Amino acid sequence: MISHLPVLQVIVPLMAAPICLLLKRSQLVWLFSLFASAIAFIISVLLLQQVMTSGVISYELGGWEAPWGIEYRIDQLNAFLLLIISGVSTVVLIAAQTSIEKEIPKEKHTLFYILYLLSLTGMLGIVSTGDAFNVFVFLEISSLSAYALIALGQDRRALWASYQYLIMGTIGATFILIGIGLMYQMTGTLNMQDLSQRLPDVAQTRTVFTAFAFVIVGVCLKLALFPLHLWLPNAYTYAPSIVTAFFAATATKVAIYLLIRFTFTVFGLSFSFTTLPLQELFLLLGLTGIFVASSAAIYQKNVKHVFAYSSIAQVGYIVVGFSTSTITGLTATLLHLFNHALMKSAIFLALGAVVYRLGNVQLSSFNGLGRQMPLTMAAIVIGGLSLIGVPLTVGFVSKWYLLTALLEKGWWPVAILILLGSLLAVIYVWRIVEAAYFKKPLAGSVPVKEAPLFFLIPIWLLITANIYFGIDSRLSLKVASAAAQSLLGVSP
Amino acid sequence: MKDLFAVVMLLGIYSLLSASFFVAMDAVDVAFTEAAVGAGISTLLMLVVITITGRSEKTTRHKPLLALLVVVFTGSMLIYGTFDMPYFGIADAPIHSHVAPRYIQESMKEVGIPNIVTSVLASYRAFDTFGEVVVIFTAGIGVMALLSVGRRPEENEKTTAIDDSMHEQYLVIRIVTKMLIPFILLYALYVQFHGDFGPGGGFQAGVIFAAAIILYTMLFGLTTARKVINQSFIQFIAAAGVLLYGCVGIVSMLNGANFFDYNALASDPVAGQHLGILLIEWGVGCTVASVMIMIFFNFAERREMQQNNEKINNIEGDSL
Amino acid sequence: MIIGLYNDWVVVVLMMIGLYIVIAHGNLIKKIVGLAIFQTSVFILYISMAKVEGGSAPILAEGIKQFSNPLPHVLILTAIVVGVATTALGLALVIRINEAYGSIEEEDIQHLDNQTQDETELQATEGEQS
Amino acid sequence: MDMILNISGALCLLVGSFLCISGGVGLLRFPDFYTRMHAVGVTDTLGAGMILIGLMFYSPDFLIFSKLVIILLLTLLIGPTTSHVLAKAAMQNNLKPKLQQEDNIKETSSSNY
Amino acid sequence: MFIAATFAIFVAMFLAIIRGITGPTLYDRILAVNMFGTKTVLLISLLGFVMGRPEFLDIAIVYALINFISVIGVLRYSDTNKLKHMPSDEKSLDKEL
Repeated sequence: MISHLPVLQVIVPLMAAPICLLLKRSQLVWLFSLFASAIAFIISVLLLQQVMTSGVISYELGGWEAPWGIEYRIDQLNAFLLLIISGVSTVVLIAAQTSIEKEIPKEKHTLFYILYLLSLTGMLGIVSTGDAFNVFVFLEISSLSAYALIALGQDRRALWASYQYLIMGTIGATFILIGIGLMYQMTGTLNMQDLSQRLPDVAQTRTVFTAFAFVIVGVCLKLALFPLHLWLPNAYTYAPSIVTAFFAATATKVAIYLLIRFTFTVFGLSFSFTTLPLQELFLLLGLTGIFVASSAAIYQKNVKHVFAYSSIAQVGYIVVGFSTSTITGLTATLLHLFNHALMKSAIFLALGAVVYRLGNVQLSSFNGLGRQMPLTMAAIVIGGLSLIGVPLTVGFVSKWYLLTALLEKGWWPVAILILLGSLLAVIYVWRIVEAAYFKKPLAGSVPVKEAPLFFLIPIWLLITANIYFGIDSRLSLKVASAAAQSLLGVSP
Repeated sequence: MKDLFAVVMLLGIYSLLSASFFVAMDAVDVAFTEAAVGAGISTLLMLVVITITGRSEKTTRHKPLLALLVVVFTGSMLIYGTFDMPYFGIADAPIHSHVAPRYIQESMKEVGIPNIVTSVLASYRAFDTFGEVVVIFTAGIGVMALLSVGRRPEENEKTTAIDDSMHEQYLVIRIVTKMLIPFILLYALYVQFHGDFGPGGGFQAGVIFAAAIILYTMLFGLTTARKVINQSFIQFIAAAGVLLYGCVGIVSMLNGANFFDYNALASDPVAGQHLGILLIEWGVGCTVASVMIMIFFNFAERREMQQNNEKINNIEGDSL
Repeated sequence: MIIGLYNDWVVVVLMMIGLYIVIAHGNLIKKIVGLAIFQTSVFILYISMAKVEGGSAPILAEGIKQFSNPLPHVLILTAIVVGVATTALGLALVIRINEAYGSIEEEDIQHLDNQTQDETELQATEGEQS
Repeated sequence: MDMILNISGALCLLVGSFLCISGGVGLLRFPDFYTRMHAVGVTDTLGAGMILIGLMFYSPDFLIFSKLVIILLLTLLIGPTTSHVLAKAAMQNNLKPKLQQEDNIKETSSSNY
Repeated sequence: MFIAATFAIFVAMFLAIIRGITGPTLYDRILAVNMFGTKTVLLISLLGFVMGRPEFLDIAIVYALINFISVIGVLRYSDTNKLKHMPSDEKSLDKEL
């Protein structure tokens, strides 16, 4: 069975989804999907172990060898992302049953879990496949289920946000499809490994430039990189809390994975960064993204909006790290992927707990919440500190590496800008802290109890992991740097 | 063009035209699908939606300049990209010389069915097709999550009466339809099994099957159609289709080969391939047919609900 | 060159018409129609690259030596399915939006949204003051 | 024998093509919906029939011949039915033929709302 | 001969598209689409013969069926209140009369 792990990773949640439809009882479905997700997580741990010891795993679906059939190709980078996605999904699912009780009508619970599993499948599929067109298919699975999940939010604005996401997402996916088509036309293959070997021969043609541009723009639409981020804040804010926690931690990560995969593996480092001004472009967009989104976050009244904008800013950090294209920079990017997933899922889960008790997450209703829900608020504060990059949290580790990478490159003005960006994060986190701990509860508001246990367990699991990896970052660092080295073609 | 109805009609024409183009370009399977899906199912769905939302469009265009800018930029980028493309139709372009020749030359030996598109679809790239089935399944679940109205309230006597009287006018068409439906169903089965030899296969068959049921629903009313095919039954079939497809892969895995390696399904590789393709085509057909029916039912149900509300409002308004 | 590439250019024009509709029109159904046109045009791009001069449909038969490339056909079969799935989901969203907002024009919806935003903020500030 | 088949096939195709074009012209040139429908309905059925029969003369084997027969039967069944339903629906929704001009304007304007 | 017939069908299709765009009533459009559909069926059958692979008539059968179904769909859904809210039909009809 060990040799089948790469495909089982995707197949387990996939097959669980239709089975859920047959089970029908929502309690049972919850347990079952939790089970499936946990198995996926275990598989991803095994895969990571296997990859770290024995190198790249290739799995030929249908027994057809690579350029003719579809290949699953797991290297350090994939395995790392698979771990993040399935891990977050499992932890978040623990809280799902309690959370959606309040937010989604009873008869739709089963459908919710099915869509959740399908979305998980889509993301895992995108990450593990080594075939460019297969990426498109699984991208659509994850996007379609994402649209439906977001539309399940209570507010009617959820519908509108979901529609906007659908339009943007479909344009993005179609752009990727055009890009893949053009690449295929120039090389005659769809397999990524094969593409990377055949593309250099035709790298100087205008068609390949266009293909590259379309793939990158399409991915950036999904990624919510700065000028293309408009769909994200509302989608995250009005979606059910569980969905937000899951997507904020994983969806953009998958898009970043695609960006890395296409620029580094498929088109190759020299093409992406020497022939094209991609480096400067991404640096610029990343930095603008950090400042625009962080400043926007400061003025938000809805706490979910605050953290949604902060997600866009974090994408900015990630892209800046990526644009250095050095080993340290890439390590920082990958570390930040992991760390951001830890913080954002914890924060949004905690917000989910607040929604569970209060029914909304307006900033004004946070007043005095620090005393009423101490554990939940403490989690939000630790998550926020981590977003700022305070030592002893994971945020510090990745920022540290990012700054090192920038200084290595000699880009010290950028490093200063990054530090300034973190100051903005201090402001928006402070506003929440201020409301929660230093303001009196609103007159006439009913005092609330601490969040239920099913929320606290996953939240504090994530927070503990956050602090643990903040103090002892050897493990995550080892994996991230191994992945970065393999991407840049340096033998470890 | 402000009239959405006309827009949808023209979209149908565009779809038919592009399907004819696909035939001219030798893509018979694609033309088959595009005709059934683009001209048939999507046009119908759009029509239903228009009847719910109304058919006029506001004249204002917002941000036309920005749109024009984006479009001109993207378009010129693409035109720029075409300059180095291999010319249309030349036989030594890279796509014709790298991966595809194996499919054309070896598929008869390796898979053993004459329709190369089917053998690539169902065997070489079976996982893509699996993904496609899951996409359709996702869409079905998504539409259900958005539109299903839970327990249907007991049919209001009055509204059903109105509903029935509305169908009386379609006497001729009802008879013709009754004659046609068995033929369509039979034809769907033919397409299902003939996919190995000619254009067709599970997906197309599923769509045709669903089209027959939709035709029935349109003429005899949703309530009647629901009696024939109820919601949980369709859900069961949709899930069963995906599971069947996946199980083929799992069985081949249990037999010691890779996922979707049909060679392991029978002692003779070619026989295994045949068996595998037959089964997965069934899976595709089941899922597609049931999901299409499911989507249409949900749309029609919303429409009916809305109309009933309007009628009740009208009746109340009259009595006041 | 003109003869060799004209079909690509036609496809580009079609695609851009679709994209323009998606961006410029405020009606939600029309946006979806635009998306459908955009996607169908991409399908045409793929299919036209598969054609081989003198080739025939990729179904083996006696006496035929040259076939068009079957792989893009397979890809587009999948893409058509994805397209119809997106259309169906989009239309379902439109129905729900129409029920929730009473309109399917982007402007009206944004207007209504701004109103509710103002209202919630108003409530929030009132609460703070009291 | 081949000769005869070919010639009669070509003849049928020719007649069919002519009918199709004339139907198209009729659709474009006739004054109101009902006359247009007449043009389309009549020529469509006959024209399509002629073209399909013409193709039957050329068909190389029985399978193709029988498929053509099926298509022909379908057109014969479907064409008139749709015409009938279309006309009926138009009539019921108060679309009046252009014959009686004076009454018509009154009636359409009064019955539409 | 096939080429000539194909060409004739193209002409007829073109005329149908013009009618479909200009309208003026709903039913004219439906009629145009219906005619377009039948012409497509013929076109596909002819194309099969033109290209020398007439085995693909299955597609033509599907077209015929789908065409029927969509026309029925259009008619079934055209007699609802919502569609009559569109005044342009009646207006243009008045103009024409």
